[in-house]
Amino acid sequence: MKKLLFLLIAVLTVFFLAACTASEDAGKDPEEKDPVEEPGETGDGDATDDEAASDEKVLRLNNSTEPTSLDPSIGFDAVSWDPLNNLMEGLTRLDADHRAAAGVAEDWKISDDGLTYTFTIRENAKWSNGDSVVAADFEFAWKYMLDPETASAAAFLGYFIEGAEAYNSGEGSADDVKVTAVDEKTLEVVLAQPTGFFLDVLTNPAFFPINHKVAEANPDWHTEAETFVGNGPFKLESWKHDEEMVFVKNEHYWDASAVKLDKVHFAMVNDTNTQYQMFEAGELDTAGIPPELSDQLIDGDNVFIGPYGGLEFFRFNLEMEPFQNKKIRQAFSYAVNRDDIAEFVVKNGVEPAYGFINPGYTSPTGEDFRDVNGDLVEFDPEKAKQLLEEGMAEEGYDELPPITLSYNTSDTNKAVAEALHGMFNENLGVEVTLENQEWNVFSEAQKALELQFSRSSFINDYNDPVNFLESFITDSYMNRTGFSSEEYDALIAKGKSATDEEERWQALYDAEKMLADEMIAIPIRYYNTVVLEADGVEGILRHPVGYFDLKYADKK
Amino acid sequence: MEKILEVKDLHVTFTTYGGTVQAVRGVDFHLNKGETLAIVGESGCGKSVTSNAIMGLIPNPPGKISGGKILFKGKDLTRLQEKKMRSIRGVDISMIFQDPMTALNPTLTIGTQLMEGLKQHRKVTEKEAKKRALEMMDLVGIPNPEERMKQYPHQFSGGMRQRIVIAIALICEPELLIADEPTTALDVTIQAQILELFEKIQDVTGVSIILITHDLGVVAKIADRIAVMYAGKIIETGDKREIFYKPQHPYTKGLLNSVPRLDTKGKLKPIEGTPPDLFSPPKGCPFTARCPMAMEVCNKIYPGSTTISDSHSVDCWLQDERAKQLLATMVTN
Amino acid sequence: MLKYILKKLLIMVLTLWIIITLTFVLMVSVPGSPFNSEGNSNEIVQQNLEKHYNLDKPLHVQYFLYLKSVATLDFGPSIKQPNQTVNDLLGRGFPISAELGLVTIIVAVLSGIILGILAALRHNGVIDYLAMGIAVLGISIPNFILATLLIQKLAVDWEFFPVATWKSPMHMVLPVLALATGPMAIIARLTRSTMLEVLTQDYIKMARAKGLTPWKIIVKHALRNALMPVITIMGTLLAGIMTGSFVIEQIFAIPGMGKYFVESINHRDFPVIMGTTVFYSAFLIVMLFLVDIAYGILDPRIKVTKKEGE
Amino acid sequence: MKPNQNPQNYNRNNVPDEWFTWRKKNIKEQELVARPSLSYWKDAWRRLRKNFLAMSGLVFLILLVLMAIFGPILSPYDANTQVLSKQYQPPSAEHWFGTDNAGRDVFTRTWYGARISLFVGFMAALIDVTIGIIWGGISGYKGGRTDNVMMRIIEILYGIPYLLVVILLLVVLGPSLSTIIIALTVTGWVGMARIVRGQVMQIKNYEYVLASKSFGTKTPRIIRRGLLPNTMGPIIVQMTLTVPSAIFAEAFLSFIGLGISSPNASWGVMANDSLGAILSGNWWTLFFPAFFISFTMFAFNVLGDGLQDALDPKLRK
Repeated sequence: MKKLLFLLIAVLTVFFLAACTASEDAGKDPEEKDPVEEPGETGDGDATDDEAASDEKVLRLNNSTEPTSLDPSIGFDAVSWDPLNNLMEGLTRLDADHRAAAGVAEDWKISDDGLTYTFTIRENAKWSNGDSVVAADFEFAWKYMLDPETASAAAFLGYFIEGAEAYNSGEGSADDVKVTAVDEKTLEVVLAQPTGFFLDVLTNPAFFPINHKVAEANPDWHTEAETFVGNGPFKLESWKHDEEMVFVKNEHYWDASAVKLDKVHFAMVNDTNTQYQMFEAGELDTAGIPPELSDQLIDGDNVFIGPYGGLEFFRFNLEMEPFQNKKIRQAFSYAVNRDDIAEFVVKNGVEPAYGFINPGYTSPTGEDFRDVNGDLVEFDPEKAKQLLEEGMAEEGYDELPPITLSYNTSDTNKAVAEALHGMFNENLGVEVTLENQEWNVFSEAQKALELQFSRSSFINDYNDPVNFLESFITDSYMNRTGFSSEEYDALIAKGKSATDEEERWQALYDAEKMLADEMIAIPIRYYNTVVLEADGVEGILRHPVGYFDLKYADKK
Repeated sequence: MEKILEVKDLHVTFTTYGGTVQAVRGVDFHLNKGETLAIVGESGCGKSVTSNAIMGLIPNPPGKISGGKILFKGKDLTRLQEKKMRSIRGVDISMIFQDPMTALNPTLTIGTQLMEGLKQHRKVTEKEAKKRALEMMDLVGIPNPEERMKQYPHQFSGGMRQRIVIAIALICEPELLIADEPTTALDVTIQAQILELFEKIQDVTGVSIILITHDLGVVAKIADRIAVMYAGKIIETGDKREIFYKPQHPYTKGLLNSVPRLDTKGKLKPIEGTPPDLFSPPKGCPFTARCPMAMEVCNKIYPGSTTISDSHSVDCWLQDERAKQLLATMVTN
Repeated sequence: MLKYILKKLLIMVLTLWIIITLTFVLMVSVPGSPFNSEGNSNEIVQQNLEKHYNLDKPLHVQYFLYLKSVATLDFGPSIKQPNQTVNDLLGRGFPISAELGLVTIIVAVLSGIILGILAALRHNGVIDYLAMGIAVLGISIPNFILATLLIQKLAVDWEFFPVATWKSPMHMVLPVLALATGPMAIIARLTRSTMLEVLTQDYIKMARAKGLTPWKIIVKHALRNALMPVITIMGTLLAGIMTGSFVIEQIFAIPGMGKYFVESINHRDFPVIMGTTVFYSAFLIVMLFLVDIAYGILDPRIKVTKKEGE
Repeated sequence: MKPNQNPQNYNRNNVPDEWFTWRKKNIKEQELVARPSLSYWKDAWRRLRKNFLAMSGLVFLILLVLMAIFGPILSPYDANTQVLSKQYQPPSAEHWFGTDNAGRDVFTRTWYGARISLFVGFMAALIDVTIGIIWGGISGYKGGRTDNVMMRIIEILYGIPYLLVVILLLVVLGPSLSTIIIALTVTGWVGMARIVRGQVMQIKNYEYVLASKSFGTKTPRIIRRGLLPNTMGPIIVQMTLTVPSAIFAEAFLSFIGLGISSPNASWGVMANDSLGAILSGNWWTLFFPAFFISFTMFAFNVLGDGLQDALDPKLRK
């Protein structure tokens, strides 16, 4: 009997140990594995390599989950718009340099006051069912998006257009929205204010056209592969909900000759470890890196690292003690070692954020926004302590009121919060309480200004610094700090609609500096895109702002 | 007379958490063809273990036949392999259990349980099996057998169930039937019916019966010979008359005195005390502690068997000449 | 009998109604709305969304709308996946979960019963300890660890099976293994303990006294009675496993309905919460009812008590 | 008949004559001869002690509790202090169980985790037992209409998807240790109540209960003195299963992101946080919490099995 117990202990131990240790080398060279993999092992006949019988170029990607919707107005998230960006095309499309270039529109004219845009649609722009893409398709799509009945979550992006906000809020009518199909191939748009980055905004899938003939005949055209009609580089061949989407090259696409891939499979694997294991086993061509493997994998040749337009930051609630005090807020910011967080906590090659606007926005003078404004925050424990003392003196505190740092539940958020907990403790001598909440509860509370100090993230919707900065104007839905400053509001108004680009950018520079000085939120790090790519995968465009593009992708 | 069963120096032990229990410690007896032997004794004295040993039903582990022989028609059952033993169980030797309420599987019909033994041992068709089963039910006195066969045990009364159990035991026409307290769990009126049934069966089939019981009334009614068991040993055997009228062992006497009889005058005399612990049985006579006539020798050495008559023998020091002298002096005093 | 079934049905409907009401109360008392996506948003947009899904209506109206949707078995579209109705989701997810669940149950029950019997027959022997060791090991490892381990060893390192997704019978092996160990262990232990009890019963002795073979005794006499408690837990087990396991479906990327339970709550996808709850509860209640009936079939004593009860 | 083959071969005539004298009745001796009778609990304990596996489980659990109390003292490190530059250090003389993703000492964290996991387990079991005994006891003892209503309520609770209740509760109440315990027990007591009810119903018809009823003993006293002690066996066994399953359920909750608040960590949270170790090879981050979850589960189960054998009056010899 004793033997048996020991046997059990031994088995249990060996089981764990073998499983854990044997995979120490597992992460190192996944690409070495791919070529030696037995044919047919992946199940699909159209496996991977050159030896495979068919010459079809098939890319196997992971979309992580079922798209919310492939209706461009409804699917307001990356899992919908990533695939959609390859099934459809708007008037403009981001090029390899992440700039808005001609898409379905081959040309456009902008009036001198910056308000009226006249687009000319390509003669050879076709839908995947052979119909010609016409101006009316855009007018239909945009008005459909703005229709309050549609309840599009993306509708606010259309508010740049004259009459759009009124229509969407139920006060105006569709006819007052200034989008007009002048003729079959000419579309005229009048904006509410001059908007220097409007062409960038148009690359967003919310502004994709909808084949109005198809949509009028069948409002549910976008729910199944059989009825789906797109105008992008690929068309939807099959769609097993919650399981897999298969794209094939769209021969009706105006630039079909540029498309190299024959097929794209989108799996829907929502587990970080599993998708990596599938990549390792050769079942996927790209994969994300599980944080624990970051150290082993990040320097490999097969890793794509690119910027991603977004910021992780922590908001102060200016209406709650002690954060009504600017010096105390600044003290907290000085206590954060952003380099450590980026290097040891978040990993995966992310950049620490010393400002609010991520690098990658080129000013009219050709400089990067970030370089012009420089580092606006820094790590300085001495100064942090000093500011905290000053701030406490100003407020007459003997002891700092208790501070709760809230974050929405996720592994990475937790790690960052724990790191901050340690840093505040060490550098300020402040013991903050950590509190995690499920996303919905969290965001509701943050919106209602019920959280004292809370984690936030911002992902750009379009390619302009104002996108982030305007969040903090008075009464903005995205503000969530209690911050209100007429000066700041004025700067943003200017930053949105000044027709002179340099003047507009200056306003934005000033606005960011003001945010940093007021320190209404602590920037932590910028987002980035890190992807493992199997051998031979190339040409996938991943934009800092916008959705990924397989138009030029190839697999050798 | 032909001896159908001979048990020689049988030892059975059980290994439990508390230690080794010597449940049967050298039991000898035999059974003649066509007769009924009653094994009597208090509960826990090893009666049931003995009968289970004959059936080869000692659960191993924890139980074990640690010595002795069980000769059934000359064959030593303790040496038989399980497979061989199975072909004897139910066919040559059958057994009836104490509680008819639990001896039948609640989830199977009476018919199924009746016929399965037959189907196991004899090559019979469904029809033949059924016919035989009906005969048996008729024999044990169950009305409407055809219908009753389709019913489940819970639909029968205790007495009826015991009849069925008997029918099951007899269906393969065994030569030896072991009845382990067959009437204990039944009402007195039903008891009488079942005992009559035993007599009837023996008349009809000529089966030999070992009757295990603590009820001397039952013994008086149907036993030919009696073996009295105490603490894992048979301390006295003899035919019915001898045991009832000329009991030799103080335990046997005590047993008889504790049975209420119409002719008993005065109070009942129960045996004081409890049987010894079989984890560590005493060296000498196990009854010493409770024996009204215990001598020093009783506690030290187990008495050998003394033959009183051809059929009657007893294990008691009182049979020793010196004890008889002691007794005589006591009487004269 | 008909009266009994009708009475039972009435109670089932009542139970379901109470569950729906409880769920609704819990659901609306949870803070958050379905439209708190992590992206940027706007107040007007939020109002439009709420109106679209009737969430601006008073609570009692919403409650009756849900009751109506339950009564008509039409839960409407999911909020998270507006292209899909709740019925679509369940209709798609359930067969997959049920397939996985059934295979798992079969594996678990067969192996569990065999292990349990072996253990009981060799009570306190080496086989007993080994079988129970396996069983306890099975319930000792959290299944998210087991699943990840299985993938890493059997799929990635040794390449015996595909890693994940739901395409071929080969894809089923690992999730079934990961999912079956727990129930297998429970069944094995249950079978063992009831088997041990049954084996001491007189009717088993009686069967042995009849000279039946051990095989016949086990199968015909012991097992049938020993399985009663197993059947009792079968209802819950079946309902639980056939309606999907969140962990296993998440890790193996199986498009079953397990994830709807968790994700619908995370997304505050009210119609899906309602749909899955009603579906699951109804399924469970029916399963328990079937267990009742199976009990009656296996144990003839039960019927009588019910007849008497009427 | 054959002569008795007594192990001591003796010749009857060799027996000394002086032994043939009457023996004094010695009641005491007789009592001594009889097997010592043990109380129910003593007897159970005696049998449990003979069960090696169960005893190993018990010893392991006692050690575990001791380590949960004193373990952190043995280590110079604080459970929550991060040394980011020292992350993922394998076990060494310095860090016996290595360090985790934030450079925290896994050894210290494991015992802090033990406190939390065991606390969750024991509290859940305690609450289950309390409610279960009251509910099941009343339901089983009263019977009739009361029983009917109470059982119907249990049936309804049974029908609600457990996961749904747990998640909704966690979301409503916010994640904390007490919420998790509430979530685990809100439907968990049902099983216990059923067991108690079954036991009580069975025992209340036993003669000794009927007897005390006929003497006019008050109901609470009958429940307390007559019924409960005799239902304790199955209840204790069920408890030994509830503790580890609560620990397990807590681990599952941490998998779906509803574990306890940082920076504290239960074993479940630790295991879930380091699930990637299977891929990365930092085995110690996963192995220790997982090992202790598994072994605690194992220990409770073998102990439960042992108790079941020990407490079952039917198996008494």
